[in-house]
This record gives sequence, C-alpha cells and structure tokens, in this order.
Amino acid sequence: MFELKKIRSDFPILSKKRNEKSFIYFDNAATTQKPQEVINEVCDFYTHYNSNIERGMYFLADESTKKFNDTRSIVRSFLNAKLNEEIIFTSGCTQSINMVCFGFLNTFIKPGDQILIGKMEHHANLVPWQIASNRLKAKIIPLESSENGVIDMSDFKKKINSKVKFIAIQHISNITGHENNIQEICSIAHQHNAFVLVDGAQAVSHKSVNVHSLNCDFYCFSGHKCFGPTGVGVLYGKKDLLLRMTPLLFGGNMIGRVSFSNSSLGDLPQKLEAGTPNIAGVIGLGAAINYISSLGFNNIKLAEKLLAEKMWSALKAMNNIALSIKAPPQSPVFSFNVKGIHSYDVGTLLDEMNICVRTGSLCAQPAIKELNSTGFVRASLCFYNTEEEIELFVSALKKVIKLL
Amino acid sequence: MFELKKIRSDFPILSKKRNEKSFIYFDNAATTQKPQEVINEVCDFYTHYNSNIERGMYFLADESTKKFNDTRSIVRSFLNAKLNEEIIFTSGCTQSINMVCFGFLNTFIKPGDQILIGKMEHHANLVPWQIASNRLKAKIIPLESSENGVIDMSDFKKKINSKVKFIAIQHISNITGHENNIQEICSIAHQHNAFVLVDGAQAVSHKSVNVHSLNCDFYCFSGHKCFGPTGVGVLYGKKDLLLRMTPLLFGGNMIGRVSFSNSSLGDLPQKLEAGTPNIAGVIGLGAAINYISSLGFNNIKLAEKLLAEKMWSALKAMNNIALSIKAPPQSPVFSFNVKGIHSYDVGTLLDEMNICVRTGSLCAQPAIKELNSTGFVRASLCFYNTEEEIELFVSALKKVIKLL
Amino acid sequence: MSFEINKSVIVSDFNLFDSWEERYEHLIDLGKSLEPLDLDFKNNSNLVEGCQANVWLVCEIKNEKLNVMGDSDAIITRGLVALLVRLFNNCSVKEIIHTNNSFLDEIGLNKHLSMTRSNGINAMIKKIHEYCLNYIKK
Amino acid sequence: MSFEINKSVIVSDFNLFDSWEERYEHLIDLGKSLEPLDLDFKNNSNLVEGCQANVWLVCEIKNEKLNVMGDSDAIITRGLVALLVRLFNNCSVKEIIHTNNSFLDEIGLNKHLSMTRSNGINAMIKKIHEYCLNYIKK
Ligand SMILES: Cc1ncc(COP(=O)(O)O)c(C=O)c1O
Ligand SMILES: Cc1ncc(COP(=O)(O)O)c(C=O)c1O
Repeated sequence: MFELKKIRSDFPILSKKRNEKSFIYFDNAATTQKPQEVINEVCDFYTHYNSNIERGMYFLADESTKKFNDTRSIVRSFLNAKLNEEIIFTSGCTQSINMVCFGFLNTFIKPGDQILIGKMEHHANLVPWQIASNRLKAKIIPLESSENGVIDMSDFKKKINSKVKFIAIQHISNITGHENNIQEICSIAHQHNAFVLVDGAQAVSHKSVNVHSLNCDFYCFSGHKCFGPTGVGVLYGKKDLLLRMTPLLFGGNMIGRVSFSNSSLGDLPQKLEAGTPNIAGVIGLGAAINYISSLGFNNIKLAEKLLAEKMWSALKAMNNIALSIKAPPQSPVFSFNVKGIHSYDVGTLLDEMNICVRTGSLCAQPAIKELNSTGFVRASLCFYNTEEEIELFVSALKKVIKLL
Repeated sequence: MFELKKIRSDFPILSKKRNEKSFIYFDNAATTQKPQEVINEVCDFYTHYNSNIERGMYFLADESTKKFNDTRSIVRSFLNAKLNEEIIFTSGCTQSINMVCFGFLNTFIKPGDQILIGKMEHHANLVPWQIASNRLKAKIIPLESSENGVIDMSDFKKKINSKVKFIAIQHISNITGHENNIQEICSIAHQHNAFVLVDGAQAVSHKSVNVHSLNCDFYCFSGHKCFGPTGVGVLYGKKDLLLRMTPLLFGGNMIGRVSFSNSSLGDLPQKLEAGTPNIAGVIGLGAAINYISSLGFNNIKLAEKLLAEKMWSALKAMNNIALSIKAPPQSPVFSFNVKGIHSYDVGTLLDEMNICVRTGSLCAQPAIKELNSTGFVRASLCFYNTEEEIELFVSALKKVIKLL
Repeated sequence: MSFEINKSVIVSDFNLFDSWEERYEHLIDLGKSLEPLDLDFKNNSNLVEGCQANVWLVCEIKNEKLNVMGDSDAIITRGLVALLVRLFNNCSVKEIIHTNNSFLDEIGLNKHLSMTRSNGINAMIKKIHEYCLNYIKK
Repeated sequence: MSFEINKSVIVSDFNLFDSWEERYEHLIDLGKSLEPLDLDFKNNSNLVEGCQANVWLVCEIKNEKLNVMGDSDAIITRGLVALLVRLFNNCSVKEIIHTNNSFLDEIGLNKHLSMTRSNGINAMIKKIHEYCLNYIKK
C-alpha cells in the first residue's frame, strides 16, 4: 500500500525547514527530489567501489562495470525495450535529443524534406531540430495543438505526407500536463515511413512507459526528473536505427581500432557512449527506477490523480485564476495566471511563504505564446505532495492576490 | 603539513578490505578516488537544496544556482583564467574536446588546412579530430614524440607552417607521465596564427595549471580524474573564441528568444551549456578543487616526486621490466612490460593480490604502437599512495613473474 | 539631494515594518506610485539584462546630476525600480560612482529578496553606475 | 568422451588446490601444454570478441562431434582456452547445446576469475554453443 507519511520520509529534503517552517515543493516538473536510496547508492559508489568501467580488470572495476551494466537492464525493463544495447546513457534528455538530431537525421534527410514538431514542445525538443534542419535544408512544420496542449490529430493527419521524414513530440507537456496519443501518432507516422522521437522528460515519473507498444523509434528522458541524479539521461532507440547513427561525441571506450590513418567505431551501446560516462549518475538512476518500481505505477497514478483532482477543483473555484487548460491534466501539472498580475510577482510572494513554483516561459516560449500568455505560474506536483499542501497553496495564493 | 595518514583517512575507500586484506589503488590515471568532502557535498546537495538552477526564483533554486556559479569562480581561479564566462561546464573531458572539434574548428578551417596532433594522444584527443577533419577536408599531421612520449620540438618546428590552423596536445601523457612544453608550443603556434587545445585530463590532479601563463586557447579536463564526481568536466576557452563557437548541444537554458521562425542564442557561458547540467557533479567538483587547494600543489608535488623516484628506482632495478620511459616521469605514472609476458596476465595476477593497475592499450592505440608495444601494465599513483604500497607492489610483481 | 539622505529616508521607511507582508506592501505601493514610462522608452536598448521580469531604465545627466526613469511589467520589480529612482535621482554623478551595493543590506532588502531578484536589482544598479562612469570618462 | 565426464575430471583436478596460486599454476600449465594454433588460423574471423586478450577459437564438426582448437596471446587466457578444449573436445553436438554455464561455478572458476575475465570465457563458450547450434539448424 501507499503510505504517504512513509513515502515522504523516504525523501530527506521534504523535512527541511526554512525560517522554522516546512516548505512546499511544487516544482517537480523542473526536477524531482531524491529518495534516500538514490543518495545512498551514489555515496556507496564513491565510498566503496569507485573506479572507471569497461577497461579495468581488477575487482573494483568489475563491480562498477557490473553495476553500470545492470542499470542498463533496469532501464531496458523500465521502458520495456527489447535489448540492452538499445539503451544509451547520455548526460540528459537534451543530449539524447541532440544525438538524434545531429547523428541520425543527417543519415537520410534530403533538402526539402519535412520535420513535424508540436507547437507545445520544450526548447530542448525544438531548437536542436531548427538548427539541424537549417543545416540540412529541411523544413520544420509546426503541429497545431488542441486546447489542452496536445497535438491536434486532424492537423497532424493533414500535415503528414511523403515529404515528412521525422516527427518530434513530447509524451506529456511540461506546461499543461496533458498527454499526446503517441501510439496513434507513431502508427500514422510509420504508414508514411516517418520516424518518431518522443521526449519523455515529463512522462517517466508519472506513468509506466512501454516503448514496445508505443512503437516509437526513439524515446528519451532525464534522470533528475524521475528521482535520479543530475547529469544522466537515457536515449532509447530501435537497434537498427542506432546502428545507423553517427555518434555526436568521439573518444575513448567507443572505438574499435584506432590509428592515424583511420579509426573504426565499436559496437552498440559503447559506440554512442564516448568517454568516461557519469558512472555514479547511471548507478543512481538504477536506484531511482528501483524505487519507482517499489512504489508501483498503479499507486503513483492513483495518488497523483487525487492530487490533480483536488488542485483542479480548487483552482477552478477561484474566479481570478486563468488556467492554461480546459480539462484536468493527466499528470499533476498546473500552469495558470492570476488575472492582471505578472507571474513573477506571484512567484516572489509564494516564495516568501515557502512555496516553490516555477514562473515565466517554462523553457517553451512558442508554447507560451500559443497559449496566449507571456508567462505562467506553474505548480507541478508529484506523488509525495499532499492534499494539505494543496490547501496551504490555495490560501497562500489568495493572500498573494490580496497583497498585489 | 602533509600528513599521509590523515590524508588517507580523507578517502573512505582507501580503508576498504577485500578478502580481509587492504588493497592498493594504482589506477589513478583512469579515475581518482574521492575525499569524504566531495561525497558529502554531493549528498548535501540532494539532501538539503536539490533544485534546478538559473530559472527558479525560490529559495532552493537560489541556493543551488549560487553554489553552481560559485563553482565557476572556483574553477576559474583553479586554472587562473580571467573571466567566469570562460569556464564552461561539460559532461567530461571528452565532451569538452568534441565541443571544440565540432563547434569551433568549422568556423574557420578550410579544405587543405592542417591540424597537428601528438602521436601520444589519448583517443579522446585524436578520434574527434579525425572525424572533424574528415568532414572539413582538413589534414591531420601527427607530431613525433621524443623518447619519453613528449612532443619532439624540432619536429614540431619543422611541421608548423601557415597551413597549420590548430594543434591538439595533452599536457601530461597518460602513459609516460611526462609533460609537454605547452608554453613554448603555444607561443610558436601563435606566431603562426594557429590555435592550441590542451588536454589537461592527466595534469590537473598533479600540478597547478595556469592557462594565463600557458597562453593556450582551450584547456579541458574531467572532474573524476581530479577527485571530483563522474559526469562533469570543464572546457576553458578564451572569451573571444568561445563567442565564435557554435554549440554542440541546443536546448533549454542556452537560448535568447525562441520562435518557430527563428531562435537566437543566449550569452556565455549558458550558450554552451544547454539543458539541465550535472548540478551535483559541478558542485562536487568545486569541493574537489577546494580539497586540492587545502593540500596545496607544493605539497602534492613533493609527495608525488618521492613516490615517483622510489617507483622509478625499484622498477629500474628489476632487469626483466621494460619501462616505456627513459627518464623519471613528472607525474607518478609508470607504463611497462614484463619481458615476454602479456600485460593482461600481469594484471590478472596483481588483481588476485589486491593491486589495481590498468593493462592493455590504455585508450591510446597509436601511442602504444609508437612505443613498440602491444599493451602495457600501467601503475599510476597519486599523493595518497604510500612508499609501503610501492614495496608491496614490487614484491607482488616479483611473485607474478615467478608464477608466469 | 544627496544619496546619503535619500538612503536614510528609505532605510527608516522600511524600518517601520515588522513583517515581510508590510515590506512588500510598501514596495508595491512604491511601484504603483511610479510614473509609468513612456512607451517610446520601452525599447530593447533600455531593457536591463539579467532580470526575470522586463525592466527598462532610462538615464540622463543634466548639470552633473543623474535623472533616472524606469518601469517594469511586474509590480514588485517596479517597486524596486521606484526605490532606485528615489535613491539615485538628482544625485551628483560623482557621488553615485562612489556608492557601493552595501546599501542593499542596510535597507534590509538583501535579506528579504532572493538571489535572483537581488541579481535583478544588481543589474539595474550596475547599469546606473556604468552610465555615470561613461559620462565621466568622456 | 562426454561433457559430464570431462567436467568431473576438471573439477576434481581443481579441487586438489587450496590456494589461488596453485590454481593459477595449474591453469598456466594447462595453457603451456596447449598445442599452439597454426598461424593461418589466427585471423579475424576466428577472433573471439569480448575478451581483453586476443583469443582465437576454431571449431569443426566430424561425425556429429565437436573438434575445437584455440589459442591466446596471454597465458592465463590460453589456460582457459585449454580448459574449454578439454571440456568440449570430442563431445557430441547434441550434448553441447544442452550444457549451460553453471559448470563455471562447479569448477570454482567464477569465484576466482573476475567478471571481465569470466566475460571473456563466456564469450568463448557462447561461440562454441553458437557453432553447434548453427550446425544442427542446417
Ligand atoms: C518536456 C521537456 N523536454 C525536455 C526537457 C529537458 O530536460 P534536461 O534539461 O534534463 O535535458 C525538459 C526539462 O525541462 C522538459 O520538461
Ligand atoms: C590524456 C587523457 N585525455 C582524455 C581522457 C578522457 O577523459 P574522459 O574519459 O573523462 O572524458 C583521458 C582519460 O582517460 C586521458 O587520460
């Protein structure tokens, strides 16, 4: 069962006080907090078996190499991928996306080809495509979104054609918390021989992801947004596509033979993991996924649904709040404005009351514009948040409105 | 003063037992061990103020942003760079080098131009240049090395000419422990309007580096090789050159304005740090550098000199040991072969005796070939190693030779 | 007018308040009382970099004295702008270039405004200082 | 010859030794006694991937029985090759495809060889298995 008190005690930071009062962390979409297990796993690595991986042949290197590669299996089963070598460790979601942009796109895109990108994408899933398509003389076509920030499927069906070679979309929006219909998008895309990359940064902490049934070609996420360490991320890709990929980085550990006259690349996954990886980060990510599994996504979904419903009705009941969405979100993310008040002022005063929210353009300027805003207040929750925190948040919000 | 016992107790892993016996860590060139301060700093971040940086405006984000940027100052003064924005945080030395290869070279290299690269370089400072020069139709010219694996200056002076636009060299060799004369190389290079990148991966833990007096254009290193966390590295570059650089990664945090029609890049250093960085890693690196400073490079140099001298005379005294160098190294790194015996067999048996060394091609195949070997045993020491460990190592080596 | 007098007035104003709510109310009132900047001035060259909200500052020097106007689209930031206007307006250029940021501590703002925000105010102060320094150099 | 008999001989041989030194001496002796592979066979297609030292394995099937030869440039690895030759040589293809790697534990090698190395031996065993499987499929 899901015992909130126990779960909160798993996260040491949640008992932190500021000015002798507890605080409310509602910026989980930016980064989640870390359970003690993850912190311990990282410490444990440095304290007991820190060593470089793959090349060493002594006991410490055996242990770290094994732990590192065990995490590959953990991630594979977390995403329900088929093969370990389809899991590439990166420095984060941003690097994962850039790897596909600059290492895969170029292997088949021709001038005049099209890339479809959702209007609600995070800069990380937009800017690299702009740069890459610019270099390759391909064209970026924005996909309209319907009112909750999900891809408008009729627009998508209108825009897909034989010139479209690639589609880049997010699984869940970091602004609206609504989910795209990835399975259908992939199926339509594949009928037109287009590849699909799914930015899962906002999904993996909230729901169970199955790349096999989604049938996406690439999927990526960041460790720090799913209870893991900073500086580590994942790129999943179908094996035959990863094989075709040119690495973004070259260096040690990823090559076959090297000489001054020519060098050959090694096998997957090493080919795409040049240099010493974030070993502690990867191992910590394994602990984070194990932690998620120990809770179970059924429980997580249930808990977060309750939180989302409560937040939704509380905000709906306030008549000077303009929500960015028309229906309750699938994951507990709420971006809104207090009418007539700058998001920045709201955030400043909430901070005085020990409440952490994000304000502004949320790293998605086109999306903000699309939603007719210049910047939101975003409260993004997580299973460890409580109904009481929502109540405190709402009264704090009322106080803010009175002050401003 | 430099109290070895106290210093060893700073590194928790050094008191680890394997099969009830202590172990000897002589693979410091692969990665160094971590002092408790660094481990604590990383834990402390996750336990007390974990939050994303730069964009948040609440107290946690203030704290992590401040700590993150304080580390930039720490690194700046560690390298004696002029400006904070000349310090770019990367995922490691490999990424730093690739950033220059693929983001700077292309801004000025023309087909037919030349890039000089030392024959002793690590794959990380060779393969990316091969790939980049291939794409840009530039030519890589290997620089001969003299007997201890340092650049042969007369060969360098012969090969430098107006077609040479870039020189990539290591500060200290990961095989021979000998140091290149960076200052002279840079001065000659600049007379010919060529830029110099220095791979400092093997230098920063052993000696104080001053990019200002070296006058190199780029300098890079990895955190994990200087007592810091994995997954973090540094690229130093002169400001005017970094301004000319195209980023390798695009995404959040590094842009100015974004729209579907066009996007503009932000300022240094953010421009070159797309996405959420390895926040814990960077902060931990700050603690590592503070730890180094607390010991002082004078003391470190002195301690390591003693170790190097002892090791040198011990190995010289064994007549079936073929050392890769003809003179004692500047940093305590010893690559050698036991005559007639595969390096791998030596490593295997040393491991049975709880001694950690690296064997094989040391991620530098052309260098190994240059030194007429197919693979070395490498014992790389650090200030926390002891004279007693060297004695144990030497008798273990004698036992290995008897067994094989 | 002198900077020191302006500062002491502001400091004693803020010292009237015990709670952070009152301090913010005062700041917001200052913001509300600030004369809005003419739209013509709200251009990129007057925009202050390094603030989360948009901040425009317009400096002018007459008879060796600074005249500063400003605005922001966020009301709290606008209050900070108003504060700086009160602090620096009509002060002599020579006096301004010798002030340092320590007055932020003295009026108890560094304690109450988080780093990002004080970064914002630091950026504004820097702009004012640089304007004055450039004037003197000419 | 059968795999089970070969295995029990090897297991009891190793059980004679108490210390790791003796076990390694035995392994090294096995390596030294292995007939060197003809240079012609030491080509890339016989190279086993995933071993740190170079390892070549040559398989052949006659009368439904495996004939395996091999070599390595490292003597300990060569000992492992010799071990596998002793273990699998002359065994029937059908028997071999039903063996699993658990015998590594039984002869006490998994405990004494570090992961990288047992990875190497795993790669060799995999190559032998795959050869036999391919033969049967045809
Ligand atoms: C939807 C989405 N995609 C991508 C990213 C980028 O993740 P990271 O900064 O960890 O690389 C984020 C995080 O802000 C996000 O919310
Ligand atoms: C000389 C040298 N350069 C570069 C590197 C690459 O460092 P990293 O793997 O941390 O990126 C190493 C580490 O092996 C090295 O020794």
